[in-house]
Formats: sequence, structure tokens, C-alpha cells
Amino acid sequence: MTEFLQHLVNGLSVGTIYALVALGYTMVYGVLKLINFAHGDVYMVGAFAGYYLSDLVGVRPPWADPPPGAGETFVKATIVTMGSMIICGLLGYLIERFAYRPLRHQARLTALITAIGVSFLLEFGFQLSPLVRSPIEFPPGPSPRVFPALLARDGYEVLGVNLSNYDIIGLLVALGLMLGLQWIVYRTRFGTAMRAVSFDSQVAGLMGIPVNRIISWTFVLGSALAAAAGIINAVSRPRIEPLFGLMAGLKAFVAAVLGGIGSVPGAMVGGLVLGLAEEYVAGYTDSSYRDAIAFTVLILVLLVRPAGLFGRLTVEKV
Amino acid sequence: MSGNILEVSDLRVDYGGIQALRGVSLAVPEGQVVALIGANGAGKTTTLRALSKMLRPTTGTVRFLGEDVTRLQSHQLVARGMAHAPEGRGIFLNLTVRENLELGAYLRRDRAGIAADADKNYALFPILAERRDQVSGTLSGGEQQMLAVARALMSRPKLLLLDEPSLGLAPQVVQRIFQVLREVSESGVSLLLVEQNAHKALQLAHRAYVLETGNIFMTGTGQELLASPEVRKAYLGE
Amino acid sequence: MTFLRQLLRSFLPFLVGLPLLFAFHEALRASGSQAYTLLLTTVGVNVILAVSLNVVNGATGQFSLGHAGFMAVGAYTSAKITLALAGLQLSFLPVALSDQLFFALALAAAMAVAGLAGVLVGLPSLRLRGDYLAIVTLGFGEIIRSVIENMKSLGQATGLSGLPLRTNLVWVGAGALATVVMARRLSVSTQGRALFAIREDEVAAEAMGVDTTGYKVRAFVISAAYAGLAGALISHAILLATPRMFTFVRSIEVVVMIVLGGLGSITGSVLSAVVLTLGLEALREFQAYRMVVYAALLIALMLLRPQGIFGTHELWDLKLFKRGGRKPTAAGGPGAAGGPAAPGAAGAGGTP
Amino acid sequence: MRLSRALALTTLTILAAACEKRTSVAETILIGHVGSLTGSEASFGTSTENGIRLAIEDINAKGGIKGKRVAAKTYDDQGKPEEAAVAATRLITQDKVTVLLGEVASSRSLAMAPIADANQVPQISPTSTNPRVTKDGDKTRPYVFRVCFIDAFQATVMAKFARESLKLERVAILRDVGSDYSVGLADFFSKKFEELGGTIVSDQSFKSGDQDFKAQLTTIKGKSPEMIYTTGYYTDVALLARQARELGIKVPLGGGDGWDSAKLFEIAQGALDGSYFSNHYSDENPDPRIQSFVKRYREKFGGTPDSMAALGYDAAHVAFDAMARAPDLSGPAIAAALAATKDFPGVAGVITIDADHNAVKSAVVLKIEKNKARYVTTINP
Repeated sequence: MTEFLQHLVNGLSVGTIYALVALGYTMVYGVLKLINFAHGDVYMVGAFAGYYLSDLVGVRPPWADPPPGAGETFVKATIVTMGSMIICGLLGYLIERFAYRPLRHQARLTALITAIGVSFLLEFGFQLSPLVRSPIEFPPGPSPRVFPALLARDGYEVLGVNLSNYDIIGLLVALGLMLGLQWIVYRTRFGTAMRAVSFDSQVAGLMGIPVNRIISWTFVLGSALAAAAGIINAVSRPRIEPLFGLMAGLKAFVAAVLGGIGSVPGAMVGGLVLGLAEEYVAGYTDSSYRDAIAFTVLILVLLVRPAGLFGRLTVEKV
Repeated sequence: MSGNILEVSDLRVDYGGIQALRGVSLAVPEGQVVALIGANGAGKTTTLRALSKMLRPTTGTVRFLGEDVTRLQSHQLVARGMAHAPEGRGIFLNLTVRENLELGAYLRRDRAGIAADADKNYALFPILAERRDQVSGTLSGGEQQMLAVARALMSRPKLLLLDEPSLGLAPQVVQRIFQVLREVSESGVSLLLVEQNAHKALQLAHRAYVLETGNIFMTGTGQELLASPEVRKAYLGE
Repeated sequence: MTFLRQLLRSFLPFLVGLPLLFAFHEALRASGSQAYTLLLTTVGVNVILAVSLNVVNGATGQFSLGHAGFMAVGAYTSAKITLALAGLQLSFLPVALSDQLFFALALAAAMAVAGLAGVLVGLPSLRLRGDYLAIVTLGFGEIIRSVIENMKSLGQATGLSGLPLRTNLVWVGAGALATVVMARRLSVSTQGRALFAIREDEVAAEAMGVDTTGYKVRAFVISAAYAGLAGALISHAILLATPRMFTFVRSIEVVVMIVLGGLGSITGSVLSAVVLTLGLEALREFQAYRMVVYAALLIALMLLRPQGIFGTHELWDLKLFKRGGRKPTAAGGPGAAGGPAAPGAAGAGGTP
Repeated sequence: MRLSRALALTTLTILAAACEKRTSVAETILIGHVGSLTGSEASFGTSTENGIRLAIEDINAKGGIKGKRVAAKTYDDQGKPEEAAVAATRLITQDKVTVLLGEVASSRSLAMAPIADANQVPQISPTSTNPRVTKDGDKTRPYVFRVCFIDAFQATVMAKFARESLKLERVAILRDVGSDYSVGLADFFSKKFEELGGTIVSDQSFKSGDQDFKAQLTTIKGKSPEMIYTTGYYTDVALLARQARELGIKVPLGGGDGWDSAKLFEIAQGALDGSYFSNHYSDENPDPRIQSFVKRYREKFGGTPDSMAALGYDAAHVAFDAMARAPDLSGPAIAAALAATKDFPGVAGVITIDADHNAVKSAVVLKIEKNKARYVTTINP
């Protein structure tokens, strides 16, 4: 039983990250119907931005002498997180503006290829050995970097189950962001405009909606979310490297599709379901089939519900 | 040339080598109803889409309220007072009736005015009031058409482009829509109307253009065209 | 008569091509320079991959991201067979010929088994569309690799090594030729027209009575079989089959090739497979910068020529480029813009 | 038609670039290196490359070999076997290298080996531990060598140490299913440990690059082993160790030379204290050769060399040594000299090449204390 509960905690912890990355995926997809292949890499950049910013604002680890006070830690953690979200928001804007917008009226596969190009550019660009040494070493190069301790870890043991403040904060932040997003999408003018653009961007233009600006902001928002996810993940799993966004991005995409791509609660549920499914499969059966199981679950769900758990199957426009 | 809210000269649109519009020039006088009639594929819808920038014209100039708006984008035209209720209604089927109407007023900031206009529209189309919180995908064709007209009015346009407002509707609904259009026109909004139902359109229109294979073939007042034997033969089924 | 003529037309490329390939192969061997053999082999294998993927992607508009999985199936199937038959020889044949005969058998088996895997992946395509299908194909590819990684009998992460050298340029060239001929026959046949109908508009195609589901599965099977052939050929060229060779990045590389070449264009696929493979080889000098340059080039190429090098055209319709003018540019938004390139213009069907 | 001409031109240009012949300067000996400079194993390939560059500096500072300077040409293979094969072919046939170094991973070395043999150019793999790398069926590949342990030896060292010195009964295994190195090591360890009377209580796996290992660790915890033998590379092991401690697992971890890197301690932050791993050398070793290597590496590239860097350095030096001893610089002559390598003092151990072209050298067992590796014992083959 303890083991079962421990797996539950672990699964939720991993699922939270998938969910956070999936939220951005699902938003961009909802508006543009574009698989933003580079989203996982924006997540990676988010973690690296946090890494560099921590360095610049002088984050000290809890075991430093003298140890940083709680207030100092909180302020710096906030600066780092916000800063990284802004940097990634900007990156998202640039990617959309220069790599996707010019191709908006082309076949969608074309944009997928530039998305792959952008993804490669970020991955391999970050793998180059440093060209700049000061004030930061950039690009970071292929070997992993250690993400600084933005937040001291507090471990708790409840009923023999180990969990930490990281897991709890992660889950709360993810839930908060999901609710916030849901509010934006369904309760604000911007959200209504987003949904309109998603349904038919040409007609949205006829309503006076500045379609390009809405799409840009969607990218900014989605990329900022990816940055938040990158930092939350890096705080509890402090190894960052240029390629770590690849698999996370893929899994998050699976989570988004599982939940019904375009649906905000779907992304959340999809992420958590995927995290839990992987966890229990890895824990109770042959763990090496973990990745295979994730995809098997996805395929089975899609065969029963072709639009995902929360998705609505829209009739294709004729 | 004052008095014209919209002036179009030499508008051309190419579809991959096929010329859909071959130099259309027309004008909409302020406060009047202008109808575009013609057979399928004559270029009526293309004209409207080119005017509201759903399509990018190859050449030609468009002046709206005296300003050259040829290079503007859709939403900028809406800001200047041009609304377009597109062909196939263009309702956001994933949004509720209320949200659709609110989007029509996307660029307006006066909450009270928007609410008042929405109420006015609900009064014009009581069925929409009943369904205001329904997802518009559940509306019938006629209801969607009403919503499309109502939504276009929400931006308080000076010029309203209407594409086939009566397409596929039951006769009473058509009657209702045209009645509303007459009221709208009388309230001072200029209308550019594309219609299959040439008879009804010409009755409403102050002026009309007949399009044929991307060219203006004939023009005149509504009454003149109604009387023209060529028009009667080709478009009024006589 | 028509049947015979068709048969002849199918075989004509081989009647011309095979002797040329043999001549080239022998010339290369005679010159003692084996320098480019492996490079040309990868070029040929990529041509097979790109053209076969185009059967699914280009022709039905569905995109598959699991091509590497089928390669893996083909590679391991053939490797198992050649390893098992390694010491054997048909007594009535010289060793070399007997080996090649066994290899032909292995290739056929590779195609068959990969084709079977194609059925598995093709079936979900009956229910799924677009991006959902793409992610499912990706998933199948990953599952296949994951299974291989866990099977002791397939050598797990190390894979199967010590395969006999069987692939030569004649095999590769013939394989590429066969793939092109297959794709060409498919695109001109009525079946091909049905596939194009699906790509243009699936709903309408169904309404017109096209059995879209049957064609889709068939497209998957054919495409998978040729991917299996490619996998078998490359593994008998580098004498190794490991899971590392069949990651989803490999699948993506093939998708890049066909989009760059122009969806639905066979010559486009061939050309871009050749250009990309040789281009990457030319960039090898740049070491770690190579992939950055590659990525930047990829983006630039797509922005400059979004419809791909050839669009939906073929080399043999090049003249049509002059007539085809600009396509309409919709000024509104993304959702509406659908299929690629000019509507109805020429296409690969061949009838303008 | 203009388009087609442009295309043809582009193709030709690229072909020309691809086929450009390089004339080797007679005064220079060119050695080739194939490594993963990009891709998921880029950090390993880069380390090896750094080690090789350092070795080349050494030899040129000493006046080169037979009066000739040494230069290296490196091609990236992105971690793909096919690419490694093509790169090796290009190095041999176009760049005319004298010796081929590489690759880190056995699967890539296996793709290069037949090419080295066919062209009679000696290949030295710095770190490929799979026994099959130097074998063609039952025969030893005449031109393929390595300077590292093979899986069996290193696994035996740890199995013996765990069973005999630590007196452990129950060990769990956690392997990286995507890495041939890890799988091979885990297999041999489990076989040997059971032979010695121990029990493998759980055999779990992960995949390099995974972010979370808690699922496997939770299950392992339930089996209450006395040690977790995890054969991954340092990048994964460090993260894995942290998560083990977070789950309240207190038993030591065990591993192989893939652990060796300063990054291990940087990421693990003490989580590995009390753990053991086998390695080629200890950077605590006061041997001036080792200390000078570590110091110079740090100055040139920043950071402490990992085992990949040390073995890359050794591979290059073993090659230089053989070239110096060989009567001429032909492939067969160098291969013969390589095969005769005896007691060569590398930084990662004293190397003797045996009949199977494997390096015979002693292994050390290190214990991690206060986030540092401490020398425990040396085990001779």
C-alpha cells in the first residue's frame, strides 16, 4: 500500500511537468492547428534562462555560508522565474513572427518542418561549446549543467510515503496555471478572440480581431508557461542539458493529444494520466517498457475516443 | 466625388493563373443599398472578400470614407467602420450566441452601448435572445444567418458587406432578413449586398451592378435593372 | 495487349537501369575506389525512404512519423535471416551467387514483415486523422524500438552485429528504382487518383464513393514494405542493426526530405533525399556547427520555397511551371488555408 | 527549365564539396577521430575529443613521430552508427588517415570496425567495452583495438568486491536500456554476482536522458537490497542518486567507469556518499603523469577530465607509441606494433594489449565520501 501511494506521489510529480508543458502545446495548437515542435526546446531554454539568471542575481544554495534567508530566496526565485518566462515569451514571439507567420497560408506540413528546423537550431545551437565566456558561458555546450537550488527542499514522510515541497508546489502551480488559463480562455475578451481565431481566423479578422497579434500573444503565453515548467522541473531535477526538452516535449504532446488537443483541462488531465500510467507501469511491470507503454496507452485511448479524453471531434470543413 | 462611402477602381484578383476579377470598379453612395448580382462564379463573393481583405487583390485601389484602404488588413477596416457578414455565415460554431455578438463589437469599448446594441439585436431577432447562451453550433441555418447579420451590426458599421444573406433559408426567414436590412439601411448604414435572389435584392437596392466572369456587365438603379429584359432573362428566371 | 504494355512499361526502367547499375558497380570496383560506396548507399537508402514515405504522406495528406520503426523491422528481419544462413550455400551455385540469392530472400522477408507491421499502423488510420494519426505513427515507431531494445534475442541496445556484407550499389540502385516505379505506377493508376482525392478532400472523396479506408491501409502497407527494404539494405551495408539507427529523429529526417522535395512529388523526394544526404556530408567539415547550419538552411529553404523544391510537380511536368502563375494568397488567417499549391493544376496525375 | 538547371548546379556544387580531395602534407601524420559531438551523447564525444587534442599537443611538443608533426581530423557522427561508418570511410579513403580513433559507444565502433579491417587502417576505440567490438565471429579483428576494460572484467571486479569485501547478499540492478555499455555491464555483473552466491533481488531499467527514476527506485526500495548496482553514465546516475535519497533509500549505490566525472558530484551533491564504483584510475593518484594530465586538461578546457577524456588521451598515446615503434607508417606495421603494446603507462592505467586486442589493465575501486571519490583498492586482472 505504501508502495502504491509512493507511486501515486511520484506519478503526479512527473505528470505535473508533462501537464505544464502540454498546456502551452495545447494553446498553440488550439489557435494555429500547428504542432509547435519547438515547444519542448522552449521548455529547455526556459530552464537554461533560469540557470543563467540565477547566476546573475547571485542565488546562493541553502548550504552556503551564511545560508540565504527565506525572504532572499523567495525574491530571487521570483525574479528568476519571471525573468525566464519573459525571455521565453520573447523567444516564442520571435519564433512565431519569423519562422511560422510567413508560412501561415501554406500547407501545415511546411510549418511543421520549420518548427523542426527551429527545434534543431535550438538544440544543436545550445550544444555548441561556449562562444561567450562572460558574464555567462553561452552556449552552454553538450555536457549537463547543474541547476542552482532556487528553493530549499523540504522532504516529508507521511505514512511511509516520501514527498517534498517541490512536488506540492509543482502541482499547485500547475493547477493554478490551468485555472488561470481556463479563465483567460473562457472569461476574457482575449480568450474569446483566441477561440474565434482558432475556429476561423479569416472571419475573426472580419470582427476586427487583430489576428496576428492574438496569435503572437498565444505564443508568448504558451512559451512563458513552458519556461515556468522548465524551472519547476529543474528545481526538483537539477540536471539540465540542451537535449532534455526533446523527450519532455514529445511526452507533453502525447499528453495534450491524450487529453484532447486544444482543451486546457484536457492537457492537465492528459499530463497527469500519462505520468501516472508510466509510473505504475514502470513500478509494477517491466520498467524498460515505460516509453512503449506511454504510447500504447495513447493509441488505445485514441482508438476508443479519436479526439482524446476531453476533445470534441469537429466535423472537417468542406 | 464626395457622397460615396466606398469607391473601388480596377480591382483584380488572380487565383493561380485564373483571373477571378478582371478590373471591377464600383461605388457605394453614402446611406444607400448597392446590390451585386450575377451567376455563380461571376466574382461576387470574391469582390466582397477582396474588399474586406479576406483575399489580397492583385491590383486596384479601394477608397473607404475618402481614405485609401487598399493596404489595410481586415481588422483595420472594421475599425474604420466596414463590416462583412461573409458567405456561409461565418458563425463561430464553438462559441455561444452571446459570445458571437460580443465579438462583433470586439473593437468597441463602451460596455453600455454594446449591451444596448445587443438588446436591440435581440429585439430584432427574438429567437437569438432565447438562445443567447447556447453554443451557436446548435442553431438552425436561419438562426445562424440572423446571428451573422446581428453580429455584423454590433460593430456599428458605416458600411455593411453582406454575402448571400438569404441563401438556403425558408421564405419567411428571407422575408424577415430583408425587412431587417431595410430597417438597417433606413438607420443610415450603407449596404453592399451580394444576392442570388436577384429579385429581392433589386427591390431593396438603390443601385445595382451585374457581374459576369469577373467584369461589371451592367449597372443601373434597382428599378432600371428590374425592368431590363436582359436581367429579367438571365437572373430573374423569366 | 494493354496489360502487356503496362507490364513492359513497369519493367522498362529495370531493363535499362539494371545493366547501367551493374556497369557502374563494376567500374567503381575496377577503379579500386570504394570511397563513395557507403555514401552512395546511404543516398540510395534515403531515396527509398523518402519516396516510400511520400506514398503515405504525399498521396493521402496524412503524415506518418513512424517510418524508422518499419526500417527497424526490415533491418532486424533480414539480419536474422542472413545471420542464420551465413554458413550455408546452395551447392549448385557459386558462393557469391548463392549468398546473393539468400540476400534476396532476406530482402523479400524484410519487406513482407515490415508490410505486416504497416497493417498494424495502418488500421488506426481508419479512425484517426491528421495530427492524431501522426502522433500514433510516432508512437508505433517508438514501441517497435522499445520492444527491440528489450529483446535479448535481438541483442538489446547493442543490436545484431557481424552481418555479412551483402548490400552493393546494384541492390541499392535497384531498390530505389523499384520504389520510384512503384510510386509512379501508384500515382497514375486509378488507385493513385483515389489517394489524391483523399489528400484534397477526404469527405468529398468518401462522398464520391472512394473507399478511403482501404486505400489508406494499402498505402501504409506499401510504404512500410519499402521502408523495411531500406532498413535491410542499410544494415547489410554497415553490417549492423541497432536500435540507435531507428530513432524517431530518423523518421523526422525522412519527413523533412519529402516536404522539402514537395509533397506528392516523386522526383522532388528523390532530389531532396540526394541533396540533403550529400549536403550533410559536405557540411561534415563543420563538425558541431554542421547541424546548426543544417537547421538554419532548413528554415530558410522552407521560407523561400514553402511548397518544396518541386511542389506537387514532377520533373516531367517542368514545362508546366511556366504556365502556372501565382496562387491566390489569402490574407486572413491560418485555419482556412488547407492544401498545398495550385488547385487542380497539373498535379502528378499527369493530365492537365 | 531554369529551375532544373539551378537544381542541377546546386547538386553538383554539393557533390563537388563532398568529394573534394585533400592532399595530405607529407610532413604531417593525420589521425582520424569519429565521435558524437552532437546528439544525446555529445558530452562523451566532446570529452574524448578533448583528450585526443591534449595528446596531440603532447606529442608535437616532443617533436612529433619520426620527425613528423601529428594532426587530427574529427568528424561528428551525431551518435548514429550509419554516420560513424560513413565518417570512418571518409577519414580513411579521402583524408587518408594513418590511424582511426573512436568511438565511445560499442554500437558505433562496431559499425566502424569492418571498414578499418577492410582498409587495413588500425582503429583504436577509447571506451567501447562490448567484447564483440574486436571480434569478427570467433576471430580477432586484425586492425581493431581498445584501451579500456571489457564489460566482463569490470563487472567481475565489482561483483567480487561487493560479494567478498562488502559481504553483500542482496543487490538490485538498475540499467540504462538504451546503452549497450550499461546493459553489457549489468548482464555480466548479475551473472558473476549470482555465481558468487549472491542474489539479484530486482532488475530494473531506465533510459538515458530520463528525468525521473522514482518509479524504479520505489519498486527497488520495496525489495530492500543492500546495494543498487546502476551501470549508467554519470549524467543519469547523479540524478538517480538524489532521487534515491529523496525516497529514503540509504543503501550504497555501485557502478562502473561511466560514473567518472566531476559532474557526478556537482549534480549529486552528496547523495552518492557511501557508494562504490570501479574505474581505471583515481585522480587522487599522486602519479605525476596523471596529475599533470588533470591539471593541463583543466587549464585548457575547464573542468576535470572524465574517464572518456582520459581514455581518449590514452588511445591517442597508445597509437603514437605504436607508430613510433613501427618500422614504417603502414597500417599493417602499426597494427603489429599495437598488438605488441606492453605495459604502456597511460593515465587510465598501465595498458597491455592481449591476443584479443583488448587492454589488460588493473582496475581500482573507489568509494565516495563527502562528495569525493576515495581510492579503496586495486584489482588486477
